[in-house]
Formats: sequence, structure tokens, C-alpha cells
Amino acid sequence: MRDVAVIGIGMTEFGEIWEKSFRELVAEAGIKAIMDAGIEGEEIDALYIGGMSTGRFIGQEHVGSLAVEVAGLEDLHIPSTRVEAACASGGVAMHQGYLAVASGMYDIVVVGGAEKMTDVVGGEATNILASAADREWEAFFGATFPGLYALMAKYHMHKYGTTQEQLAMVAVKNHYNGSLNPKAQFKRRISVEDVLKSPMVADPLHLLDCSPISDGAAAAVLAPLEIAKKYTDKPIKISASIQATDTLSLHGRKRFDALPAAQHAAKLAYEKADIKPKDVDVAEVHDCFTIAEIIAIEDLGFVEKGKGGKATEEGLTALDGEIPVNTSGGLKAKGHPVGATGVAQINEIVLQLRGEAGERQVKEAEIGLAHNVGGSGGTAVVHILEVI
Amino acid sequence: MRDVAVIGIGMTEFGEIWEKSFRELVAEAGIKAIMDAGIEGEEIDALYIGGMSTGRFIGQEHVGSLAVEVAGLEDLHIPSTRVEAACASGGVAMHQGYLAVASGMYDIVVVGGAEKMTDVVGGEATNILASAADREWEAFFGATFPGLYALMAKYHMHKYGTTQEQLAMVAVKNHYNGSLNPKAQFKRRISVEDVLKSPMVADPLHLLDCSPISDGAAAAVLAPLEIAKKYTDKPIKISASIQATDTLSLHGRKRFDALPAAQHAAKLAYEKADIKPKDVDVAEVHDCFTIAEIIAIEDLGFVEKGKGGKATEEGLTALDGEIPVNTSGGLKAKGHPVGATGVAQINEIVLQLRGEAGERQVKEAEIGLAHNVGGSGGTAVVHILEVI
Amino acid sequence: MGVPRYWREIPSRYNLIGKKCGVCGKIYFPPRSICPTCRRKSAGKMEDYKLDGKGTVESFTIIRVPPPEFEGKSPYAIALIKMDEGCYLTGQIVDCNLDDIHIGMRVEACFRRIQEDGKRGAIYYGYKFRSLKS
Amino acid sequence: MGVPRYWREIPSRYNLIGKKCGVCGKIYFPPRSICPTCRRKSAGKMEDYKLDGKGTVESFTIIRVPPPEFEGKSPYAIALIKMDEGCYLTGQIVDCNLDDIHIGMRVEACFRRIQEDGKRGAIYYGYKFRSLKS
Ligand SMILES: [Zn+2]
Ligand SMILES: [Zn+2]
Repeated sequence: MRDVAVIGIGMTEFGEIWEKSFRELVAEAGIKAIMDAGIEGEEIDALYIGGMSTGRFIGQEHVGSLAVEVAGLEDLHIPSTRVEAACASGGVAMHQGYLAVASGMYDIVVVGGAEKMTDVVGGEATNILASAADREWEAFFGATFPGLYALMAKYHMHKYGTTQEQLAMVAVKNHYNGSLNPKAQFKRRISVEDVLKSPMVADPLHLLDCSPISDGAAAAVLAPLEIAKKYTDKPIKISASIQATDTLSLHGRKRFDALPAAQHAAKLAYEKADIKPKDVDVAEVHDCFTIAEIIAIEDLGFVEKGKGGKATEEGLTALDGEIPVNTSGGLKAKGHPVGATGVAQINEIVLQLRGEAGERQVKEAEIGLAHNVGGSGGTAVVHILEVI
Repeated sequence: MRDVAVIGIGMTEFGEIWEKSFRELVAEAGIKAIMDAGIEGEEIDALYIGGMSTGRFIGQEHVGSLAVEVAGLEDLHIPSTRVEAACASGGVAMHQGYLAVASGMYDIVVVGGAEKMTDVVGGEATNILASAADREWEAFFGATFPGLYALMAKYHMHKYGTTQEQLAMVAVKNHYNGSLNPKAQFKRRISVEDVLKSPMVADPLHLLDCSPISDGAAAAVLAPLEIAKKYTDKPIKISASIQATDTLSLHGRKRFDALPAAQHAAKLAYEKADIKPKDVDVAEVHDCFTIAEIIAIEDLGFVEKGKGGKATEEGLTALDGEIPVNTSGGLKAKGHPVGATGVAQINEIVLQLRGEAGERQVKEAEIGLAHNVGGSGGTAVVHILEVI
Repeated sequence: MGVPRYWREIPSRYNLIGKKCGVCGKIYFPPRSICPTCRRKSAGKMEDYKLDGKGTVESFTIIRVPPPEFEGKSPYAIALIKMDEGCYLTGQIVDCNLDDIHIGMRVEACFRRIQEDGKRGAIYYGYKFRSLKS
Repeated sequence: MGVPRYWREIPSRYNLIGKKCGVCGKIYFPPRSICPTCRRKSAGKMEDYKLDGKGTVESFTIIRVPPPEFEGKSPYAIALIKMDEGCYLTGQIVDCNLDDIHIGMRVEACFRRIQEDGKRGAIYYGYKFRSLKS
């Protein structure tokens, strides 16, 4: 096992990108990452691309081959693999790309993630997103995807006294951060009152507790650390990449106040990177719903289990807090094109560690963490990145 | 890079399996493979599962997590990755599982593939299968998936004089083989006349030139060769595993009488295994349509380009021929649950190399090859397996 | 996306028959082919086991933005229910004021219409839960 | 599965505008963002290029089992067409007896209705091909 570095990143703007197709989004993110890394096409050994439900959002499967065609790499016949793990598809693509380089199998691997969600009408997106959950035993009975997180929220509130206001503060913080990110879908700052006044989707989650439906793509170029300096002055080392699973269904889990897969991935990642949670300078976590960020900062050990709401209220995770979380705006404000999200998180952490995050730059960020979740916790991927 | 062996296989019957759900199929194939390998659940380091369009066939994405739940492995939190490359999803799962073991990353990896296709109504399956092709630039204009292979068939017939009868003979041979396979969807033998009299789907392809819509799942257990003997007396070595790509669209290819991705994969696979095409004793090739088998045996170098029809007519690929092809019945007669196919091919080759293929056993089979294609050739995966 | 044909006929939806591990005795619903504790030792030893239908609300929510299949049915309550046999499932709570639902509430299964498929004219039945008067 | 909104508006479907690589001069249709020969050198240098619309049938088939979107439209011909500019595309051949279509046939683009979406009341247009009388 050898060390792996990110040597290039690229992403599209996130949002309702009506004038660009899925393939144009993939091309844009991929070309940006390749230009950023300064590599030639002939140097690319393999592609991994994450996409959750391209078959239903755009009627297109086989997007590994599509990515090769849009990148103009067909004559090289390199392997290109689409991976899918619902909203963790991007994180899984990163992990599989990482393994491919770490194992010595390949040198240069391009990882992508993309989703084009705004082309379907009305309730169709709700139905598609429910395919991340257990269709037979959850969705069939009327559970929606926000509904599953609402069950976790209600449980957390009941057990630990977490409040609706604390949930809302996650959204307020992330919209604030999004206002500093030119690529974010929402750049409008909001108040706790805005969140609480927004329509209820599934009690206790209001519309503004939920991440949006988005289009977008993101990419990253990976290389062995030992040759990374050849391509960039600022390679960012991947000091841990862990992918973990749990049951597809929420009701099948051992607990409902945590995502055991995320706890497991975090534990192994900290061990691998040989750091403690408090060593993390900046984190992107999977805030598909506000409750998800609160559970995430607990699962990641930034705070004790049950203290995530209070910690958010006290500003621990704010841009100027002890551990700034979701400086990009998170899924909530940056947007959540499901297949792209895990790779977009890596984009943000790399920007922060390179010191290129502009107005939302965290001072002296040297260790960053990305936490990407599929479904209600059936898949979790944790990456730790470091300045070298 | 270390050597990898298949230490266990398992698959369900293929066909319209009305009484079993997707998850039951996955469980059945997985449990059979695990029992065959004699491993304990705690020994499994990772899962890879191929599925093409589970989102549209059964409304369920995130089947990596589903596989963990049906296998009862959730407390281990092991990584489980769904991969997708249309009809090559199973082959890609095999390749990714192979890489995971060969690289030294994992010891025991279970690979699965599954699809439940018969639960959708009428033309919906045709529309879903078109998502393996280029939705925007092929399917939009009315090209169907059989239509794309029909374009290759017409081209091949025009260029090389391949005949409808020769195409039909592929189906006749594969139905004969299927009649000897208890797990095959079709066990009825057919004649050239039956094929030519069956309704035309897309000229020159008749209904009996096309593989069916099927349900089914298959699995295989991989381990480093050095410890394989601990589990089985008959480990089968994977002497090459190559995944390659080309453009998603047929019109984007460099040629239409071959699948360049398959040619590329075959070339690299022969080099890696250090064998010649004529050394292959038995092969499973991707006969989604009869023309596909003819092109495949050419691309694999069993015959010269353009001679595939004639060779089939002369019995080269028959069960008692020089290189028996699709002894299982192939996609045509065994059935083609798209995500399962690539793994089911490995099942057949392992049975043949173990000498456990019953009535359809090829004598003294020592080297086998599996050739799995996604879409009209956007992805190709070639595996070479050997008795050790 | 209609309900796959298979689902209409899942008998466990009607009769609450789960599985009991023949090795450790633990009860599973929804039914499982393998016990996650005993794993391969349990293969082929998972026996049918009928749940009593009584349980306790572990958590709940009120769905106010329904998926297309439940259009016109919202608001409705969805709960995580711990069955008395120790397993958990997801289901609707009906026949009560939504405001009366609370964590810790005792419930019992009843059999009801779950979804309709207008296009195919099919109606899908299964369990829901109602307050258990004891 | 309806046609995604974006597709209805792909201008290349109407005007046959592809791309010309600013480095090697090769012409691409359907349009590409990157030249597969020049790769990164071509990034940002792929210029719009309008095809003349004339080409030759490289292969063809008659679709007799259509997808749901083309229900009632079969049999119809689909061809692989080599455009005079050197690129290949997939399209229908219309305005002729299906039996007259042959490999090597010269064709020219025309603009036609491709699909309708009954549910949404939308009509999608694009190119088809007809025999080129020269
Ligand atoms: Zn047990
Ligand atoms: Zn060029």
C-alpha cells in the first residue's frame, strides 16, 4: 500500500443548470480537474464515476462508458467504472479510485461524480430518492427519504433534548457559508425563523432543513504521493479512505441515534491517519438534512453523542469555530446532486488545504475530513486529507 | 500483484422467477457461493455487486447495502460496492473484485451480480435496455438495443457475406447447450427454421436471435491463490482479468464489424495469461444477439475477422467442436438477467474447469475464457481462468 | 414506477410471518434468509415465525410531502416500531388523531389498503398500526 | 420515462451544428467538448461547425418492435450514416419504401417530428434522413 495524493480538482456550479446536459456537466468537471492536475489524457490509467440514479433521472445507465466518450479517451480503452451507493456514490468512487492507486494497480486515476436531477417532474424526484432506502419494506408503506431522517430527528430530540432551533442553526450556518461560495446553489443567508416558518416536509423537518434537488458534477485526479510533486506544488495527501456499510433499512440498524457505518468508518479512518477527531481543522459532512449534520459531528467524534445540537448552537462548527463544518455550504446550501456530492466534498477540502477557499478560507487548515453517506446510513465513506 | 483464485460459485436458476424477489435471488446465489467456498461470514473482506438498472426494474438503487443486509453481514460494516456497466455489470464486478484481491488489499471478496427484469410491463423493458446505449443520440431517434446489434449484423453480412442461417446456427447451438443445463431459462432445442420463422425484431435479427428478459443472480468467492487450497481442492486460477471501454454510442466507434474494447481486452488478457486464443478449451461469450457471438469469436481471435459465421456453421464452437462456446446455453438460452450475466459466465467456466458441468462437460477443459459486453460495446471485460 | 408484480404478493405483508433463527432463536421481521449473528450456521435453519402484531413506537414522523404513490393521502404518520418479539419495522399509524401519536405508544397491527395503482387498477394491501387499548 | 427537459432543446438536433477541433481540424457530430485525438490541447478550442447534412448509409435496420415512445410508428428504418464531413451518426430514413434502403445509399438530412409525449403534450423535433436525388 502506497500513499495517494489528490493532484487536481474540478467541479461545475451546482444548482438547476437547465442549459447543460449530464454529459456536459461531466465533461466540464473532468476537463477542469485534468487541467488543474496538468496531466495528459494518455497518462490516465482508469476512471471511476459515481452516479446514483442516472437510469431514472436521465434514462441513461452505462455512464462509465459515457464518461470515456465525453473525455475523448475511447482510443485508450481504459477501464471506466460507474459505482453507485445512493447519495454516497461519489464517496465510493473516491474510495475505489484511492484503492486502485494505493494498491499500485494504477498511477493516475480520475474520479468523477455527477447527477442531473432537475429534469424530472414533480413527485418523481421524491420517488427516485426513495430508491436509496428499502423500497419493499420502507418506501412501500409510505416512508419518504426525508421521512426516514425525520424518524432519526424525532428520536434524537426525544433522547437528547435536541431542539428544532438547533436543527435550524445547521441550515443557517450552511447557508451563510454557501453565500461565500460562488459555486453554491443557494447564496442567500437565512435565519432560524426562516427555517421554522418554511413548510413542514416530515415533522420535525421543514423544507429548509432539507438539501435541494440539484444538477452538478465534480472530479478529482489521484496519483501516488511519490510522483505527485511532478504535477503540482500543492499535492494533498489522502491519509485515510474508508468505506463501510450497514443495513439498507433504517429499522434494521442497531441504533437510531447514530449511523453505525459512519462511526465505524470514522474510527478506522482516524486509526489509519493516526489522528484524533480534535486534530481535524475543517470538515465536509453529509448534511442531506440538518439532523444528519448533528448526528455526523457526533459520529465523527467532534462532540459526544447527543451533544451535536448544543455544539452547533454554541458555534463549534461555524466558519470561525473550533472545527468549521461544511464551509462549502454543505449539501444544504451548496446543493446536492447526489452522485457528485462525495467528490465535491473532496474538492472543498482540497481548496481549504491548499489555502484557495477565498472568503470562506479556514486559517491554517492542515487536516481536513469528508464524510459522505448513502441512503439513511446503509453506506458511509470517510476520507481524511492532509497538507504535506 | 498476486494471483487470485475462484474458491466458490453459486447461482440461481435463470428465467421468469415470479415467486422470488431481487433480494431473495441475491441471497440464494450468495449463500450458495459462500457454502461452496466453505468460508465464514467473518472472513469476508468486501463485496462487489453488479446490477444494471435496478433503479428502473425494481425501483431500488443502493443494492450494495442491500446485499450486505441480505447476507447478514451488517455488523461487520465491510465495504460493499455496486458497479454498473449495463450488460457488463457482472463482469465489471468480477474485475473490481479481482483487483481488490490481486492488489493485496483484501483476502476474501464475494462478487455478485443480479437483475430482476420480468416485473416491469411490456415495452418498459425495451426502454430500460436502451439506457445501455446513448439515450440522447441513439435511443432518442428511435434506435432500440436490438436495433444497434442489427446495424452491426447488417454491416457484417454486407462486408463478409455472413448469412441469416449462420446467425440462426448460433441460437440453435446455444439452445442445444441450454437443454443440458438445469439452470437455463430455455431447455427447448430449436432449429434454424424455427429461428428464421420467428417474428422479425430488427432486420436481420429475429426474435430467436435475441436473448430473453430474465431474472437471476450469480456469485463467486475470490481469494489469493496462495491460500485458496485451504478452502477447496479445486481452486480455479484467474490468470487474467481485463476491463476495457469504448464510446457509449455505436456511431462513435472506429469500426462496426468488431467491438474494439473487446479486442483490446482480449489482447491484454492473452498477454497477461501468456496464452494464445487456440489454447482456450472452453469459452462463455456475450451472445446477447446471435451476431454478437459471431463478432465475439472473431474479436477473441478464435477465428479471423469475418469468418465467424462460417466457423459457427462448421461447428468450431459446438459442444464437441474445437473451442466449445457458450456451453451453458449462453445469454441466448441460459437467460440474460443483465447484471448477473458476467458472474454467471464465471460460474460456467469454473464448473467446466472443475469437471462438474454434467452432461455438457467439455473433456479435459483446462483453460476457460469469459467475455462480457456492456451496451453495444462501450464496455468489455475478458477473464481467463485456469486449472492449477 | 409501479409496484413490481412480486410485491403485491409478499405474504409477510398480510400475515406478519417473519423468521426465527434455528440456531440462536432470535426473531426477524422483515424476514431474512440468514441470521446476522449466526450467519452460515443459520443457512437453511431460518424457520417461519408469526409475529403477534403488538409493538411500541420507537420514533415517528408525519409525512406532509408524500411521494406520487401517496398523493392525496398526506398528512399521514410513519413510525419505527419495536415489535414485542424484539425486531423493528416501519409502518403507518392510523385510526387516531395525529397529535396523539407519541414515542412509547403501544400499537397493534391491522390490515389495510396501502397503495393503489390507478393505471393498472391494482390495490396493494399490508399492515398498518393502530393504538393498542389494553 | 419522459424525455428530459434539456433534450427538447438540444439545438444540434435542429441545426446539425457539430464541433471542429481547432487543433487538428477534424469534425465531430454529435458535438464533443474534447477532441479524442488532441485531447487536452483541444480543450476550449472546439469550434461550432455546421454539417452540410449529406451522407451515406453505412448500415441500416428496420425496427419492428419499437420502444414505448415509438409505439404505432413501426416498422421504421434506423441507419448508421457517415456524413460527408467524416463523422457518423444514427438516424431514421424516411420518405421512401423501406425495401429501397441499402448500404451505400446517399441521403440528406431533413427536419421532422421525432417523438411525442402524450402525457406532457410535448413534441420533439430533430433530424431524419431521406434519399438524396443527385
Ligand atoms: Zn441466529
Ligand atoms: Zn483534434
